[in-house]
Amino acid sequence: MSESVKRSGVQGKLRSFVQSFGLPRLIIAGFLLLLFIAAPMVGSDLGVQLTNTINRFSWNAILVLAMVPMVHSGCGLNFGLPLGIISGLLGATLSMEFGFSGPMSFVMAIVISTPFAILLGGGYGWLLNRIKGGEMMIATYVGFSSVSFMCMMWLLLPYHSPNMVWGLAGKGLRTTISVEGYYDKVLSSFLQIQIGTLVIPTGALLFFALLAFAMWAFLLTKTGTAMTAVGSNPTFARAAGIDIDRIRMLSVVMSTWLAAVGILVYEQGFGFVQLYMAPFNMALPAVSAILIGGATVNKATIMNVIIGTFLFQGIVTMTPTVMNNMIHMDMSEVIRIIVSNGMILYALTRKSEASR
Amino acid sequence: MSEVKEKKPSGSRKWTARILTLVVLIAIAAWMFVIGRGHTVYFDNKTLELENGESIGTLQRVDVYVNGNRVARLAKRERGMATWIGQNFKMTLEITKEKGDEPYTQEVAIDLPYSLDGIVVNLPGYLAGRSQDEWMSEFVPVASSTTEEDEEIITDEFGLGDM
Amino acid sequence: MDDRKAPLLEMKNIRKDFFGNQVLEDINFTLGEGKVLGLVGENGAGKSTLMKILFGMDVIRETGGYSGDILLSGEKVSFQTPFEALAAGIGMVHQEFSLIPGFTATENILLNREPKKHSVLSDVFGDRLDTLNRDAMKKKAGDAIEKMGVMIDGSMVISDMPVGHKQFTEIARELSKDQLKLLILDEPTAVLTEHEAGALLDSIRSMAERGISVIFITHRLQEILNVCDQVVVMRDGRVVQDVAARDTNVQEITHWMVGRDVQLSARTFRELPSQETVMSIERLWVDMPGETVRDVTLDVKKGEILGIGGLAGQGKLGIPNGIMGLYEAGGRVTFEGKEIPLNQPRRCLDASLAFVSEDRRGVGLLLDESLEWNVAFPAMQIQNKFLKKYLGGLIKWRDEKAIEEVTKKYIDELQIRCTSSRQKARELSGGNQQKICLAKTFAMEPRFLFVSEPTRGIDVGAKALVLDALKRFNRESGVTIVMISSELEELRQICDRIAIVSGGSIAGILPASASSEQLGELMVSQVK
Amino acid sequence: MNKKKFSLGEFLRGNSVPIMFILICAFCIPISGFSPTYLLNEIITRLGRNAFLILSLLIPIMAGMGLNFGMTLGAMAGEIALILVSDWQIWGIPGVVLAMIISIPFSVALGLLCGKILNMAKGREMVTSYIISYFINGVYQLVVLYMMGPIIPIAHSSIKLPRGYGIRNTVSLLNMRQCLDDLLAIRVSGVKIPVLTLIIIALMCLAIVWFRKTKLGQDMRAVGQDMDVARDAGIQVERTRIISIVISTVLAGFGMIIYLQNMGNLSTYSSHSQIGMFCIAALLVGGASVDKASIGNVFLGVILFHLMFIVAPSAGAKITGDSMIGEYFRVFVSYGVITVALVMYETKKRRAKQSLGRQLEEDQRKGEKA
Repeated sequence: MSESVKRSGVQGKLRSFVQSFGLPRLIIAGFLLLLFIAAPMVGSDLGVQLTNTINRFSWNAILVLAMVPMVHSGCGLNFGLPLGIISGLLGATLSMEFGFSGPMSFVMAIVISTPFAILLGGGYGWLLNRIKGGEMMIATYVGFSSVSFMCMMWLLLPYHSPNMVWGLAGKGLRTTISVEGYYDKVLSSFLQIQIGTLVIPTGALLFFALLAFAMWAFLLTKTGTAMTAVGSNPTFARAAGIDIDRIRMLSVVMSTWLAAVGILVYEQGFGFVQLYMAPFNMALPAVSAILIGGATVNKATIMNVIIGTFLFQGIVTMTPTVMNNMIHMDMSEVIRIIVSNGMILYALTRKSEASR
Repeated sequence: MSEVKEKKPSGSRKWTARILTLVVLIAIAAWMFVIGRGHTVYFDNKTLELENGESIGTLQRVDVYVNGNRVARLAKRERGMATWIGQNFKMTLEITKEKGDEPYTQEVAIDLPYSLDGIVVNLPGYLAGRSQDEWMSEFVPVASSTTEEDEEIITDEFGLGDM
Repeated sequence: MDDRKAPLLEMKNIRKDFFGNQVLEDINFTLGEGKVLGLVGENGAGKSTLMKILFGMDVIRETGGYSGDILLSGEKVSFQTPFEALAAGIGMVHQEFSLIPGFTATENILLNREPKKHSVLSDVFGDRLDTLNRDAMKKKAGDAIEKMGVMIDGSMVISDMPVGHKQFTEIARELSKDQLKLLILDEPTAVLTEHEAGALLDSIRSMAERGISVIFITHRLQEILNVCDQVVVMRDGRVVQDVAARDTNVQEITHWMVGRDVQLSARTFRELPSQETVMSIERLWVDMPGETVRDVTLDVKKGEILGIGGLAGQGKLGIPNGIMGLYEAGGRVTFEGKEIPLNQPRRCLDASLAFVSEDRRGVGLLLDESLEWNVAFPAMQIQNKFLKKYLGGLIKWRDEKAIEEVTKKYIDELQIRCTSSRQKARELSGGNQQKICLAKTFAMEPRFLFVSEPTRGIDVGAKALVLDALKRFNRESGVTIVMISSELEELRQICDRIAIVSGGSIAGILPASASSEQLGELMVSQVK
Repeated sequence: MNKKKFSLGEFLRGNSVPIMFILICAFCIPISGFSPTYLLNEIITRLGRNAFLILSLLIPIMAGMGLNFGMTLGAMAGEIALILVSDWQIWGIPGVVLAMIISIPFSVALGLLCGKILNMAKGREMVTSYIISYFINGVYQLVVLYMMGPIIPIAHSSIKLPRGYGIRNTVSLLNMRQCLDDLLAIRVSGVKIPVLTLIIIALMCLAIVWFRKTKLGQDMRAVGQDMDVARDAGIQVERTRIISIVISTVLAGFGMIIYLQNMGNLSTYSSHSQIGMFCIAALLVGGASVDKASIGNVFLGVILFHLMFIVAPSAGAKITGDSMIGEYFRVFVSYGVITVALVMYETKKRRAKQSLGRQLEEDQRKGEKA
């Protein structure tokens, strides 16, 4: 008898676990697990696969982390991420233009991108405060227009560094610029650990951990608490004397700055600065990653960021190789599109969120 | 007009109307299938070697007119091409048999087989009045290896070309 | 009149409870054809619930239905949806407008009942592809407007209309239904000017002459006497009087409306603790939709419990919401000698004012957060309580332990039923949510407290506890409390003085020992 | 209160986007150095090419569902139909008609799906329909890239990828190229006028005008303005909304076929990805807003937007000496105009709320004085 009670208890627990974790998330996690199991069987080295996944995790995690503040303050998912990315790109290119090199160029890139992030984030926040309720759609298009505006600027701004401009014309930035000699792998190679084929980019992971810890700590402070409350019930927050617009603005600036740092970390791992239309579609992967991690339109935690980035990047890196080896068909791109956008759709149509 | 009674179409009438519409749509689609089938017709002015060893010689010059436009001017051993929608292919030939002859015109109507995309017509054979399977053959395209440039993965880049 | 003919509407022993809370008991009345019945009663007397039952609204079915019989022309009916009620010839004009703003009056009058012309495509795609017959629409709407007897322009777009015309459009919509036999008007004159209201009363009479019966709900008692054949007075879910209109007068009706078997004997009245004015409100106006405050001047004495009562929509809720900065307001408010700037919630809270909102779920709580957060949040934000300081005050973290302690303390003190202090506020019952709202304000230790409708929608046990807690808070901590409530009885139970709001301003202030009749008269004195 | 009074400020504010575009065009045209005949020719070609697609956006706007970014679904349905038809080698006008008929079931299915999802996301239809278009794009790629060949028979290697399955990046529609445009086409002093296409567009406009007069059209307007009131009046709100999306998707499918027959080839994986954005931008340039759009907006929009599109690169090149500047400029303007329109819509909503408050306050003031 006691056994049956126990079993039903376990079952109930399982059900509540599935409910809290979310069915789509479970399917994705199961799929990834399957890929990991299948990888050695189809003859690809698990160590290399894991290294790839961890590497990509370290490049992308901060971009996903950038979603957190705006979700907390009730601004929804930050589809306007490209704006922050642009600040980061400005920081990167200016740091190179001013002739910094090595790790210093990375530090300077962050330093230079900060005022841009504050400025652009401030304007963006001001706009979002005027259009409460329609944030997500407008954020998307603010991102798009700013990217296309910067396309003109990359051509027109007076950059001169021969490493960056078109060789023939002597002006106008190239579409991709190598960061070799600047901050290539500056974080990834720091304290790097190698076990067989498995390589862990300790420095990059530590950097993410630092920012994630800072975010966690911030959410514990008085202002952080206020931010969560603004997202949870703006009227309540207002009745408790909180300046909602100020808090929202702060969250937007934070998100923008994190995106700027995020793209710099991405570049140090990836090895190239990508300009022009490249930032265009960087928001959607980050958005779907955090949703896969268990966040909703108005709730997100650091844990969501870590789980989501890992699952998402795991699928992105594993599917091409495993699928290719298994059925000789590279369906990874299509799977990525369907999974990531399906996840966003799922989050947008959840009843509980639709109430607000 | 002023005293329009509210007429509710009865269920059966509604369904007949719907089925009728569907049938009409399908009928149009089927009709389009028939009348819209496109063919590429190639015409050779080449010597036709028959199975029994016979051969029919080429013509000096043939001008081919389809829908009033000249689509080809064939000297010996040349091939021309025209596209045609439907199965009743019509063309006008302006033929010069031997060098120095006065050209004469001939209206030609050929029933194209529905299943073939490309059809080769040997003009000397046709004009000699041989049976259809002797002067008509299927055009088999040589596997084109020129367009290998695709197979890149699709992203959402901005179509900066003409829109 | 044929006596053997069954009356148009007969209600027999209607009873209804919401989760054990009896709101209607043994309602009986009849209404003849072509008669006008005036239905009066305080808010919460059960008028709207009764009409909802009659009209077959979803909320009744969802909460377990009702018992008793409704007879329409002698036949028993029980409507499952409003559409069934409409089909049976009952029309209702609700308090809120149900009109499409960009449509003309004609389009609204015939909304979803437009005369149509058949078109070929509708055979295929269904009759929704019939085209509208504009001429017939115009004629039909014109007929309805004529029937009503008040001229409105059928081609005018609703959003350009004055409020009164919108109301008339709604009535015309009901009149345009051929089967209409009974029309329910729920406070139709509340938004009308005097002139328009007069026109409406005339049109009610002319409808009655055409054989349409009308149930007319209003707080303006004189209107009832002018237009009705019969007056039904409700109180606490019962019909207390059912008389012919010509046999009564305003005073009598008021008496019936508010008069109760008062058990005030147990209550002892105290002297005002102090004559010192702690807050004075001068010429306050508040733009709160549905609760507009027009001109309120009021002094609050130190240490007292002041009750503010009045009928719904008269502006009593606007007073605290306006002062606390939740709705736009103007005027002058001074607290302890210092002027408090309006429209800035933070300044009020800094001045040690606090507010328990009537809108628990919307304003009062973070529904998706833990009880701990709910209790500690305002105190943390405004008074820097429950914070731990690190690095010499540079970083201030939430002190989770202190928060848990204070939450547990209030859970015990107010007997809040919950599984733990980390439970989400959404999962609690209404009464317990209300207690959390109180705990939240108590945690701020204010010197002055506004409490708005503290007992609305909660069960009797919780009600007593909440009132008790307020009283204790007042007595023990010396906090001045202003309590706004629609329930006079409750105000009389714990308040020292009661101010009655009517028509957006204070109609009068009486001691709590004043009789219900006195208060009731004030309530309807300036109803607009 | 008196709305009849004409005010210049009001007019300028209400039409700021078209006026801005007229100014841009007026500035760029002389610099670009194109001849009027060339411009006129281009404009008329693009009018015939795009107008039908843009018309498909009108009905969801009427039903209050905002700009239908999901029109891309219809475009994809049209493309699938075209791929099939070109594999079956049905050419010319019969091919176009057949493709239209074949696209209907695909469009209806996708429209139903889209409508259902949008009903689950009331209040954020636009961002949801935008994501749906991405999501279905993934499904489309799955079908076209992997299922066409092994599952859906494709006979001709000319449209198949060399690997044996999947469709090539471009499918030639040479055999139906401009077949609608050329039939009945007339030339007026060097300007080709595709009469048949224009007649089809005109018929579509008439159909929309007629549709507004139907019961369904009336219901859509009602639902668009106030869902609750419409529901209380007995209108099936959800169903009506789904129907509006289905109609829009089917029309977008037709529009895409008309568009592609003019282009003469189909970029299998990118033709549809931008089309929604361009159509929406054009409609907004014509002075439409998220909740209000007319047929006039469509035509004004096509003309102004494409005029800008034609002249911007050349004008940009002349000014800066770099041809890419103009390209990027027109991209920027397309996105910018959508951003501006969305922002104006949201602020207008907010202003409407506030002005209601102002009105009440005014009344009170009057009351206080009285």
